[in-house]
Amino acid sequence: MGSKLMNTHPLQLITIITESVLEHTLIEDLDRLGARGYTITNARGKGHQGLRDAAWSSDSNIRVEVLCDPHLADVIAEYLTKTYYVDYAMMLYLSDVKVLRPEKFIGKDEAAESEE
Amino acid sequence: MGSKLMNTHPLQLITIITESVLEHTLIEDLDRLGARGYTITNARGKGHQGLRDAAWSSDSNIRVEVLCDPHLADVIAEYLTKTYYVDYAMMLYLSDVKVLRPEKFIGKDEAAESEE
Amino acid sequence: MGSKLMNTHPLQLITIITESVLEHTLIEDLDRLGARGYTITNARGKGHQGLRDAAWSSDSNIRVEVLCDPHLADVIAEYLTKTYYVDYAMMLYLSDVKVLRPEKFIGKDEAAESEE
Amino acid sequence: MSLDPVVLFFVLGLAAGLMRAEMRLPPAIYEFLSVILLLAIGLKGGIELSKQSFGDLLPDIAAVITMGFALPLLAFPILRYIGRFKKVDAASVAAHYGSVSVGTYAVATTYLAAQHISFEAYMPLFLVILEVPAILVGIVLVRGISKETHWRRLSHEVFLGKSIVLLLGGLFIGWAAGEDGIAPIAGLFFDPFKGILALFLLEMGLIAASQVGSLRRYGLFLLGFGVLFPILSACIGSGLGYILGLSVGGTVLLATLAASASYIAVPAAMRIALPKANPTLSLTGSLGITFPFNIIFGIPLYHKITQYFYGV
Amino acid sequence: MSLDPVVLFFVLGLAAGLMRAEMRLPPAIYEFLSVILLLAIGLKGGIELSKQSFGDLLPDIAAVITMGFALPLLAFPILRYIGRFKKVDAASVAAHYGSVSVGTYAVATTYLAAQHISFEAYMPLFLVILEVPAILVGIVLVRGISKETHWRRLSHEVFLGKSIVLLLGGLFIGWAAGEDGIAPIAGLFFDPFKGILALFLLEMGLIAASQVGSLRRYGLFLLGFGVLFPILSACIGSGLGYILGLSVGGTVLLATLAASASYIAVPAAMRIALPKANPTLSLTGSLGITFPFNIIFGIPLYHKITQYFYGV
Amino acid sequence: MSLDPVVLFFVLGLAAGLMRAEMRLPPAIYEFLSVILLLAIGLKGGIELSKQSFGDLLPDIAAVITMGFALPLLAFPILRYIGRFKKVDAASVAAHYGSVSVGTYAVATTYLAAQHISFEAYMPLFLVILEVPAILVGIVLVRGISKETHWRRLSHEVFLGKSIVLLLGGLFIGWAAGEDGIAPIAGLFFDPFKGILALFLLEMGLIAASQVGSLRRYGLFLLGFGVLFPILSACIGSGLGYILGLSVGGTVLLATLAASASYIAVPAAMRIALPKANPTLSLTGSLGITFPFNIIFGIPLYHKITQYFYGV
Ligand SMILES: Nc1ncnc2c1ncn2[C@@H]1O[C@H](COP(=O)(O)O)[C@@H](O)[C@H]1O
Ligand SMILES: Nc1ncnc2c1ncn2[C@@H]1O[C@H](COP(=O)(O)O)[C@@H](O)[C@H]1O
Ligand SMILES: Nc1ncnc2c1ncn2[C@@H]1O[C@H](COP(=O)(O)O)[C@@H](O)[C@H]1O
Ligand code: NA
Ligand code: NA
Ligand code: NA
Repeated sequence: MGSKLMNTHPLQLITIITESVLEHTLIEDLDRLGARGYTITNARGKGHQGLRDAAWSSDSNIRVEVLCDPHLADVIAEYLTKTYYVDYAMMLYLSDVKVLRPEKFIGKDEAAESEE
Repeated sequence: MGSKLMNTHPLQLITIITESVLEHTLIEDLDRLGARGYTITNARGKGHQGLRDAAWSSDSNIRVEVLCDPHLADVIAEYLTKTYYVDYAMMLYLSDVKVLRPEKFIGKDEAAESEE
Repeated sequence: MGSKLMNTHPLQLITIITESVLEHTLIEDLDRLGARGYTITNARGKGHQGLRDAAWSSDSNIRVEVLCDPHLADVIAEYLTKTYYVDYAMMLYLSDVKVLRPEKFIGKDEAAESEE
Repeated sequence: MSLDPVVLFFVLGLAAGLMRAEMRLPPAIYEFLSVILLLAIGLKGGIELSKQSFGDLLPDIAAVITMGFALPLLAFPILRYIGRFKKVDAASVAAHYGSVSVGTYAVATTYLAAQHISFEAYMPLFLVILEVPAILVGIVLVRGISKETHWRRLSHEVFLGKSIVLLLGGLFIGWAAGEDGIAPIAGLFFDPFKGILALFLLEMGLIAASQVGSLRRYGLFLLGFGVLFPILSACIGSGLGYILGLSVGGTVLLATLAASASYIAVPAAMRIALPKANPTLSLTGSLGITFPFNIIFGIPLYHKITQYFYGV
Repeated sequence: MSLDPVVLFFVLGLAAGLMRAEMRLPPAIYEFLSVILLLAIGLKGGIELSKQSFGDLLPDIAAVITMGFALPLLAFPILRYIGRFKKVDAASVAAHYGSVSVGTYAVATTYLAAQHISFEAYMPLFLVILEVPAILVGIVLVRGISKETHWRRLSHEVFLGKSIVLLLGGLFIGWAAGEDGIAPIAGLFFDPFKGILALFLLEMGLIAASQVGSLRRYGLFLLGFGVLFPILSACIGSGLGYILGLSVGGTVLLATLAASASYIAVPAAMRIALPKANPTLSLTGSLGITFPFNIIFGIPLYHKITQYFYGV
Repeated sequence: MSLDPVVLFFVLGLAAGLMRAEMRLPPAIYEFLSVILLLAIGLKGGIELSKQSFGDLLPDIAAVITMGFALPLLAFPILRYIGRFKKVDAASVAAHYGSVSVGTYAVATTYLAAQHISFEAYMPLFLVILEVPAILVGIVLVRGISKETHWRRLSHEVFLGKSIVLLLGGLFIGWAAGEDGIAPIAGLFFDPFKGILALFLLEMGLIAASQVGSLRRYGLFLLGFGVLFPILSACIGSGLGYILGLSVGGTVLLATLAASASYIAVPAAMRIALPKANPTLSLTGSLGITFPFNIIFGIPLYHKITQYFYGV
């Protein structure tokens, strides 16, 4: 089952759903921790901290995706969980995905390595 | 491959893409079936029922994510498929994901259990 | 772990994040290659080509999801990577997901086959 | 006959849409425009109501409600037996055509204004009233008065829909504040009204154009129904206006209301109440055929019909 | 006393929200409306400022800043010791009530306009000034002047927040361009101002209604505080206006500013500075209780209080 | 020289953006504002056209088209051989500078209005016409008239782009409905026009400020080109206006059109036609350098240049 392409490479996708008010801090964190990119969409939702669906950003959600190698994924997940889980509305999950050109996300050397 | 964190826990992510007009019914269903939260983004798309990309909600889509334990995921997926697949534009898929603090999504007891 | 439903079927989900300006070309490509549907959300993000978060579409992102059988997923992923990766801001990943009614995404015959 | 510029905007949208120009307004803007239109129509009606006694309006209201029940009951057998639609589809399309379209109403009011024809203040009330009965008829035609229907959820959707609340709210505020009270907010609701309607129609033209694909699919019967049934309804509406003793302007509006088909409130209600009905079928009819027909040809025609009734 | 139509729009939103009608405006529109309100308030103030000498405004500014520091310091012990709030929650709620609400201010100006009461040109300046001190007080109450606070990030958030930049920007442009310079842009900022405020309040009513659930959770103390503390603050603001020798109109506005509670700028700042504070608690108070109270009952009351001070 | 308030809005946006204040308007609002601006410009031109005979406009049109082809052909060698840009980048930047910016045009019209200088009715027609030729030149410079280019897809993108359809549509409706016909929709398109332009420029200032990062990357040559080439183009445009016998106002507008660089239509077309061209390079030039320069300094300068030509 699954993709049969020879040249796919397993990577980790971190998906973070959290308060819009954190957007800038989060981007800084991701940059600092070494992520090569991120994708953001606006979202609404409900969780432990109740409904989040407001007209202004302090009360609405964002959904952030970061694709990276498994090690960095662990670092990011640990850091965000430790830093924000207690005080902020945040949910974070990791999933296994495959990409065709890993250089784009993890740097050439690591890509070569992961191919072995 | 994949995350090497000790304390990650496997959970199921249900992603539902359906008509915006169902948003409220769906939220009620999810609540009733026992989901602890959900995340919604607006979407457009095409499927069997044709293009869905209108200015008003009865003809546009939403994308709903629910993170929960595998058992509940099955319950929700079965229920929604049975209830809405025939009459509504709806697509639903399940994926394996990992989280760091499962208490947030499945209750403490179950979390402890799933750790074993 | 994971869903225990008898009648789930493994499929591939392709997620493409790219420039909004490509939306129509991409949809044509997907149609031509044989995808039965797609889902699009608006997004913003950062990658190799820098920040993409503009008021107009030539400088903002879309996030496209296509659910299909693994073979088609490979075809689509290869085609898009070959055609757009060099010149456009684009990221593409594949993930394993399960659906309850595969007929909707891969046609009846293939569904029966994949059940075996 | 020179076309009103708001109609030209519709034609522009239609043409651009048919040439596949990508000009759709963002959904947020479409919603903004419709909120202003709904409130403005309500406010205008409310101001007029505040000037005169509500008096003997009740018989008129009863008559209009009756028409609201009658029109879908008339449409249903035509769709079912001549059009050979499935029962649920016939009921759903009948509900769309029995109900009303706010955009069409708004164009009719600017049409009358351009011709300096006045009309009764309480017409927006009829607009509100006519939204509902056809929906009920559509549901009962399929389900009977069955318990299975989620009546609670449905009546919430129907009676607390955006258009009804905004129209009624506008009516109430206009009535409570009166002409002088409303004057300071005219700068948003009245002065740009026609411009906002123009922009709204530009978008409607684009949307109508996107229905062409499905139009081809559903073929000639739907095309015929979408043009002829509104004309029939307009005659009924015009006749009723005459009987009720409305002015020519009021009668043209009532005829237009009868002729117009819903494309927002009813589709949403039908998705919940009659999920087995094919939503594209009804939308193709009301949006792709009847709306353009009414905007461009219908309204002047209903004016003619009304003049005929009044022997003008 | 007849209600201003803008207040009726708020009531309509509140009623629709309580009946769970789904009428929320798209977030983009809410933002559009608030941008126009903020710029318009700034521009109006700036035009007036350009007409007169800035002169001896500094003492007034100092006095108003002092009030901005005093109000949250007054609220804090009440919340902490009478309300038995956690320290961080008491500080956060105090910051909300010490700061100001632009929507409330705008309604107060239209209230005065409807009664033909003029006020000092520089009131928007006070609106800007009062946003900030309470935030600082709230933070220092919890953290002291600790180094741990991300002061750089925070001062950016506070001083370069949308409302402050737009108000100050409007003030500056109004002042630089003067009445004649601004006249050509009146068609967006001044003529539809009250209509835009009405639509804004419709949405605020819907939002306020959505707070009812949490209102029940936090109970009677918050309800009492959300009504009584604003009245107390208004007395202080009114007294200060009297002492500073403001006109009746200016004093009513200063009282309203004192009485109003922030629901946008402060919540955002508190999420960053005091993440352990419960955001729903403050929002329930400022949005669910104080905003409606001020709009419907408060402003006329503060007018009465001011008249009492001035012996009118 | 006192700055027009709309220019002050641009400066406010620029300043706020440079201080990293988060004030960006929602994309939906940006689009709303530009749709209104485009339609309003078209409508105004159409009304004027309806008053006079189209007559001998064809030679002027031909001359302006020729300029549209000439400007990018002039820019290309400068970029390629002095700037040492890659061929594809030189062609893409040339296409941007050969085409036009609607925002710049709108500011120029309000500049002229503020100085009570009239201009030819058909200027919006030139605005439409000048959008296209530079795009074709840019493509042909790189690909020749190769078959590989998706001409069908591309001509669709170019000729049915939002700005062209809305401008032409507005022109047509204005022409068909005439001054009296358009009067009722002035409340959306004309009265708030300058205010809407002000808000649009506030956003443009924020966007221009966000280009500063890449500005540093591309360095001095781009900065020089982004200022000097527009001045050169303006001279050409001004000279052409003089030769064609346009009024001073019309000539200033033609000079401004020549000097302005596209930042919406051309970037989108280049992404499709010349995907290998670096999009940031062109945007940094047209948005980060040329747009601010034109708005703040360029337009008055082009007025001076024109006055020099006319010996005023
Ligand atoms: N079980 C869940 N499934 C999907 N999304 C969730 C879930 N729990 C929380 N969320 C999302 O994460 C946000 C923050 O969650 P919380 O911190 O639990 O309030 C919510 O507003 C939801 O958008
Ligand atoms: N194969 C697919 N891949 C991705 N999204 C799909 C697919 N099929 C359907 N969808 C989405 O699900 C919605 C409903 O699908 P349907 O019920 O097939 O009309 C569509 O409007 C799409 O947004
Ligand atoms: N590592 C990443 N994680 C998540 N999203 C990414 C990543 N890299 C790129 N993207 C997204 O893909 C778009 C195009 O990427 P790029 O081609 O690298 O500029 C970006 O604008 C981001 O939205
Ligand atoms: Na009807
Ligand atoms: Na206060
Ligand atoms: Na140019």
